[in-house]
Amino acid sequence: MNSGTILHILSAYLFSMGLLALILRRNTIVMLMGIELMLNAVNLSFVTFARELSQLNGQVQVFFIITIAAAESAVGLSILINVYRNFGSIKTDRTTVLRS
Amino acid sequence: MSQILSWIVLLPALTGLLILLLPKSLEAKSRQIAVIATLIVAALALWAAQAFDVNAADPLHFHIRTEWIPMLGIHYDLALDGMNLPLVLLTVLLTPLAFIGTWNQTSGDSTMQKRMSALVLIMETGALGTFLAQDLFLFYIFWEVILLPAYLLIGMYGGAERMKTTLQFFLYTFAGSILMLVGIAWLVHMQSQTTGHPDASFQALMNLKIPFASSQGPAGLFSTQGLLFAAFAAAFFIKAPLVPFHAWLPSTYRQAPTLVSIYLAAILSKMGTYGILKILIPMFPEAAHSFQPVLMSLAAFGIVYGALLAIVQTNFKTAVAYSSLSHVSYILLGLFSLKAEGMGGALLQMVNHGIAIAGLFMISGFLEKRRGSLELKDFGGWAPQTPVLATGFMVIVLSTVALPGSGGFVGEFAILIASFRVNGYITAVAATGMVLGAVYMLNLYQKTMFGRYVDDYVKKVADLDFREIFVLVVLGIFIVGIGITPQPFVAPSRTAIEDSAKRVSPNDALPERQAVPGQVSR
Amino acid sequence: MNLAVLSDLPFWILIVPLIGFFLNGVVIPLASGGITKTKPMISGGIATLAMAVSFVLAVIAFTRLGGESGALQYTGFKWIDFGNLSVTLNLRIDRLSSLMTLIITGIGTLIHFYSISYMSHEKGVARFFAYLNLFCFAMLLLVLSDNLLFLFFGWEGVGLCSYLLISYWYEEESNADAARKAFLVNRIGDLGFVLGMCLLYVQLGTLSFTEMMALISPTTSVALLSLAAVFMFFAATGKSAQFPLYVWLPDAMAGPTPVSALIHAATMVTAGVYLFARMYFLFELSPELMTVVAYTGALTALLGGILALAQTDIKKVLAYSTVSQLGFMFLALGVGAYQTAVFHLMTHAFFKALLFLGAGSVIHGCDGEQDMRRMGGLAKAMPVTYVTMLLGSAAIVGLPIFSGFFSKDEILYMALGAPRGSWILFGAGLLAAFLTGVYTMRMLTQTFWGEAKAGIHGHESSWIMTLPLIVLALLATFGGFLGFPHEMGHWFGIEHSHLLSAWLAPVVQQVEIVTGSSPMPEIVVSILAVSIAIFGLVAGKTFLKNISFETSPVLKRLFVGQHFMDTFYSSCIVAPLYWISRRLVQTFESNVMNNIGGWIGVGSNWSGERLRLTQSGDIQLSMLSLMAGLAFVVGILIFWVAV
Amino acid sequence: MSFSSMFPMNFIEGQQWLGILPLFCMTLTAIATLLLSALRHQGRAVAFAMLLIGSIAAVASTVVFPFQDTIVILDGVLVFDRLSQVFSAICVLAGLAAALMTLGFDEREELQPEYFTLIAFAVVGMVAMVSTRNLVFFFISLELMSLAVYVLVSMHRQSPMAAEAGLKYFLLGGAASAVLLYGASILYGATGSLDVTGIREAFQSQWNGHLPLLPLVGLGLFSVGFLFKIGAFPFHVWIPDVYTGAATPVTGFMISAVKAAATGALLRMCLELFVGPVSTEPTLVVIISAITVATLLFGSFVGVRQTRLKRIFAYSTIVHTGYVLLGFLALLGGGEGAKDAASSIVSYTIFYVVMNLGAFAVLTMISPKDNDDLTLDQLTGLGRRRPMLAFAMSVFLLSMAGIPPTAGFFGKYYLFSAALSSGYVWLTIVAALASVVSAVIYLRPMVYMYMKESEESFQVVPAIWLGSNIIVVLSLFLTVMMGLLPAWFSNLL
Repeated sequence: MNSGTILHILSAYLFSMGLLALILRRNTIVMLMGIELMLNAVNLSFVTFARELSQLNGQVQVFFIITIAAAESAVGLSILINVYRNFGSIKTDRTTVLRS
Repeated sequence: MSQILSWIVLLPALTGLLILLLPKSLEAKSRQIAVIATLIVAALALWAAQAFDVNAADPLHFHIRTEWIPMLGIHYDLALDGMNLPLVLLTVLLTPLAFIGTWNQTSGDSTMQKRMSALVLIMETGALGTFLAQDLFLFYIFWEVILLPAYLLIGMYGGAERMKTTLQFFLYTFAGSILMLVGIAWLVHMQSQTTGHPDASFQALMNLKIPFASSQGPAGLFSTQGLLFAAFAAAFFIKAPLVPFHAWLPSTYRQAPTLVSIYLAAILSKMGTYGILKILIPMFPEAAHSFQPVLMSLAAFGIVYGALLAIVQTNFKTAVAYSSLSHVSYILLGLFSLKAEGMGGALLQMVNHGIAIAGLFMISGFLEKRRGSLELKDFGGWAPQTPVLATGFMVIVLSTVALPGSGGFVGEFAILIASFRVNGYITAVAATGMVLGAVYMLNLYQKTMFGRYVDDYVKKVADLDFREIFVLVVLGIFIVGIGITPQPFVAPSRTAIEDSAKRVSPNDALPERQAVPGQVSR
Repeated sequence: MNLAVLSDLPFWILIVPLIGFFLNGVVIPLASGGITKTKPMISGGIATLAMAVSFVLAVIAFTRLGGESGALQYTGFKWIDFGNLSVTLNLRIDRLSSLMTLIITGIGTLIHFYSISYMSHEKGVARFFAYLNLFCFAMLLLVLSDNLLFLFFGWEGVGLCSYLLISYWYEEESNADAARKAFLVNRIGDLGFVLGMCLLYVQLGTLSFTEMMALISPTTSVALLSLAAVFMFFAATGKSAQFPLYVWLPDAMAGPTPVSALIHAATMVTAGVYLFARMYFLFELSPELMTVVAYTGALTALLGGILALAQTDIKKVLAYSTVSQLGFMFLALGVGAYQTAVFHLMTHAFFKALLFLGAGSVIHGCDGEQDMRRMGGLAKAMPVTYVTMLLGSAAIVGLPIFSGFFSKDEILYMALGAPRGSWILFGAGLLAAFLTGVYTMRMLTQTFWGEAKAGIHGHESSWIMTLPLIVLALLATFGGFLGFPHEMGHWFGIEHSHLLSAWLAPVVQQVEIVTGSSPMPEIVVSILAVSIAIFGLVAGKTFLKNISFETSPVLKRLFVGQHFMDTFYSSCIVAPLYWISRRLVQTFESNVMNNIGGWIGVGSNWSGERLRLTQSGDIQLSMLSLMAGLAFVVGILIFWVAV
Repeated sequence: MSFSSMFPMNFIEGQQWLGILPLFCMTLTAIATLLLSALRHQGRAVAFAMLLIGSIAAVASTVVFPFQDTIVILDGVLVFDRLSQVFSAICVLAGLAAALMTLGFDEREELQPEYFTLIAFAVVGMVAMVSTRNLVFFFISLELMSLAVYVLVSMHRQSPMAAEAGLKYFLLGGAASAVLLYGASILYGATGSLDVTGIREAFQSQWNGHLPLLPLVGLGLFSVGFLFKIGAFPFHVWIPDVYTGAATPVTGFMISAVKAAATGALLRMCLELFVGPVSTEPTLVVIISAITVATLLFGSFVGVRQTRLKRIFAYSTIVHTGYVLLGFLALLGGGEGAKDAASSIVSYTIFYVVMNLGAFAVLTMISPKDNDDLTLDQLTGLGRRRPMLAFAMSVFLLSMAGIPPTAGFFGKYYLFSAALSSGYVWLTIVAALASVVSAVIYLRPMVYMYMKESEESFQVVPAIWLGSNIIVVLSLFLTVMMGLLPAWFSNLL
């Protein structure tokens, strides 16, 4: 198994972990981290692919993605604050006003 | 006058929109405006009818054809032809009569009058457009125009169960028509594949060869033509309706206000039968041929079924609704015979049934207004008190039971003859409708008009007023007129229907007719 | 004589009563301000005048026909011409139609005239005369039409008028019921007519009598034409009250008596006989059918006679008597003696109209009483009525020289001597003749003779009513000489003594009885018939005079009010029909059809509800759904590539 | 050192400026509103005015300089053609309309003036989204749009519903974006290109159209991101809740502009990737067919049961997604139907945006203060009290149900027609039957407006806001005009 394959598997593993965090955890902060994890897994994937293809192109994309991820966390945290203000909690099992 | 058909079609709807915009102070006049508009339309249509030339080289009279959606080959395409002439006249004559005949029943709330008049006028546009359209897509548009006003009218001004009923009505008819829409899209696509440029006009589509698996039964149904047939049939059979598709009918006819019942039964159901005559049979001849036994059996079954159910109804309007089911099945039997005389008889029967059922629903309106109920147990012994009503009712009953000399007989006779040429057994079953029809109609008549009155209200019942008499007299004149001299009423449609029948049943003639020796002269 | 009227005689004969109908139905009510305010003298006068004019025209037509065997034609209009269906309205007076026209307009005029007085106490009498005129129009159309379709117009038209007139006093529920029954039973027959007509048209491509006649002889498919004949016979049993469809006729007596006289005795009920005479060429295709017809006729004659015995209502006696006499006619038709049937039709029209009008006069004189048990001794109070009724009775019983004698003897002779005849038919005919004697005598005895009962003091009717009685009595007495038997004619040295036969010969077939082929000569048949009729009279006078059928339950069940046929129909046809209909309403229609929408609704509600649970709003569940979708997409892709 | 050497902008030249104009206008607007909305007085009005001017300028630029051919900037990072122009215009106008219908509502509900800024930023993202071939740039613009919309949803600060909706949208949307991006990376790995054109060439040259697993999975993950944004089953889960929780005009913005942008981007991707010589993978067709059927049935059946108006529209939009997917299927079917399919999708999107904007303008006006989660009961008697408003609402509802002569009918007809041309007979029949069921969704509000007796009279006094009224009237006019003369609106491509 060459290093590329291992990295791909790692990237997929990280991605899945991020997804699982979203599914399994009710703490919104952890879920936010899950999303970040997924994005980082993608970063890893990009870098690995770029390396395999011997291109610079893919590696550069990571910078954009990191920026977006940062913006996303910022927005996400502000949303969390808003939720906390309204519900007094950031657990998703407490945010239930919309359920019909 | 080249745009006369546009005027005929659009004037009612435009008037309807105008009425909707009337200020509160003028609302009370809305019915007058509506009647005047419908009378103008009737006058225009009659003028067009008298200019109709049976022997003209171009069968399409007053043809208007303008591009509408060129991408899909859709045209604004109206023309008066032999097939739609009788139905157009039926519509334009019945609409003012329906207004006049139900005049007293819509009194009261002026907003209600306004809305009812406007929506009925829009329905008239829908009906006239459906009949006059020479473009399949345009046909569909007008077909759907009807749906919404009917839905609103029943829902707003119907009986106690109006909301459930109107939803059911809408869903049934919409389900049918949406399948037709798919069929139209498919048909137009096939047409454009074949010729390279799309054209949704009837003439273009008629020339299309649609593949059909010639074997009987399911294989035929799942071929292209079979599926298309089914798509169009869904719309027409539900609207007409043919028996297993009739579930919406009884409650709808019963719950709808009288004016709307008249419109639904007299005109809207004719849209379905007209569709069968104009589109379903000539466009899908092989499929029609292949399904003929099933369809004729269903129609015959419908005749008996509707009649049996009408016999035991305890409500006047429901009984009339089932009687309509039975009679529409006669029309369908004639259409499915695929013979010229059967289809011609069916066309004539559409007119007859329109007149008779309008009369019956008007009578039901008269009764309801005077008694406040339509349960048969509340009636009895009206004839001495209301001789004019009794007479008018009798004339309509006679047409309904297809007594010779009334319009009803002519159509039924032609239908039975044609049907007999296809299948004697089915015809024998269908003909029992003659007896059963008499049973329920005479029951209805007797339970309302004859016998002793149930309580003293009869003493206070007033006979028909001038408007009501006028309406019944006009209907009566048509009933008897068609019954005695039907030829002028069927002559315009003869060529069109015979051509159409040739598409389905080529080489169709009674062989023995050649053997008849020369007409015995005086 | 170049009047337009005379050149289009058939048309005018037909149309004058229609004008009368229009005047009475529309103009007069409008002019007098409501139908209830119409006067009997005016309405009746107009109606009678219309009939009289029609009668005069009919006589002219009759004279025009004269010696030649041709026909007066009136070419009407193309009724319908569509596809393969083409029918023209033509009228045609040939010798048969001419005879029928004379009967209808002649007797019609008398009865209209009679009604002026009979109905004088009614309110809104214009309605009555309008219906009566309309009836005559329809009946004339029936006999004048040169094709089957317009015959059917008349056929149904008379049915309608019968309905309207039976229910004339519609305030009584029972009258309305009787009218409806009449109409519906006739409709059942008409079903046969329509199917027969369809079959004929599909087979022959025409409905004109002359064309059909020309086509039928060389035709190939006899089986289907015979089937058409069966349908036609079925139609005739309805209209002419034959077994098993006779049940409506007794109930039809609910109408005013002149109606019974005109419609339910003289004219409408004989339409079936006319149909047979008109279309003998069709019926003769199927000898088996004709045998059935003959036996049906015999059975009906017997049944009518038996049931007439037990009636207490004077009109019902006459009604069953009519059933019985119509049975005679069908017996004649069945054996192929079409002319004889028409002959009896004519004499029956005379004497039965007379008897009904006489009965009407009695009822009128007794202020509406119809129950014979409450009458008696009316002979003195109503001398003219009495005498004319006596003459009518003599005719119906068949005493020599009276009209019934000639026609009934001829039927009996034919029943025995014709190729399709048999001893059974002959015996049944004799028995029916005997019964005729019995019930006639019972009726006379109970009504006119004996002691006057309390409360009923008859009074003689006005001349308006008695004049028609007298005229009809003359006809009933001497009308039979039109059919003076050949055999007896020879004794007097008259060549064509049977004038009617000679008249009808060109248009109506008659079975020939080869001399010597009959088991007994006509004179013996006559003597036998007369003696058995007299025996019947005696029996009626002595034994049956005061037997009350009401007291014995068995007799009552058997005789009174035809219970068994009515019960049969109501329990075997009407009840199941209603049962099926109710079941359909309760089960299929309400549970299935009305609920299709409901089921769809319930289904969509159910599934909507279940699906909505997946939509709980929980973020984790939503994520799961997202991942499930992802897994689905990737899974399918992997599966697809792997497989 | 000159300006041009400091900022080497010569990679954009000549006509390319024209192409970038709408994007440019909207970006400027976004920044300007951001700055100006901070003004203490009249911040809202000024921000709106800026947005109005910027939007009009952006739309005007597309109308004044219509493109016949494609303008490519930076190797396809930005692509301007007729398609991007049409969708840019739709998105800009929908954003403007959402802003217009907020006038009045925002004062009553005390929305921040940044509202307009966020709309402007979202629109920038949309315009970029429909004008790119580059996968990562697509992701960036998608996020630009999404982030703005997340905030818009949560913006109704006093409302817990809005907060919850924002959270939900954010979490689910973030996950979906990540999946999409992962798909992009796999595609990149498989083909060595981030540009759709390059990917397509790789598909052709390397595998001759028959793709192995890796690019297929990449495509699959990428489409999942799209399917999430347009709300196809089972990726629709966010729609009902988010649409309910957001303030009514925001829902109107999402249902029209966001949906249109996602549709436009998807249309571009499909056209660039598949149409032409590259035959579509049958696997994808199967998957999308299944998703289409599921979406149609789910949306219709569950929608029928709803009693809250915004949820009703949420399920309605799911059904409409099903129809659009039908159009995409026709597109993927290739052949001669593809061209028609593309134009039918465009027409449908336009019709759909117009009628939804109209409906939400009405909803905005009748929404009660502080709780704009209207129930059906509250509609009772509207037909009598506000006949014109009820009439307009009815027209929009009927248009969504696809009853002629309204825009929605033609939209549906075009899609059916396209699907039939590509041979999807049975799918079309399913779609037709689903539209019967979904008709109930639209008829129920009418039942309440016109047919129910109002025992307790209609509680909410409809506000009369100029902006919303303008939108209602315009939408009404357009809905009917599109129904009567659809040809005018369907030849934009």
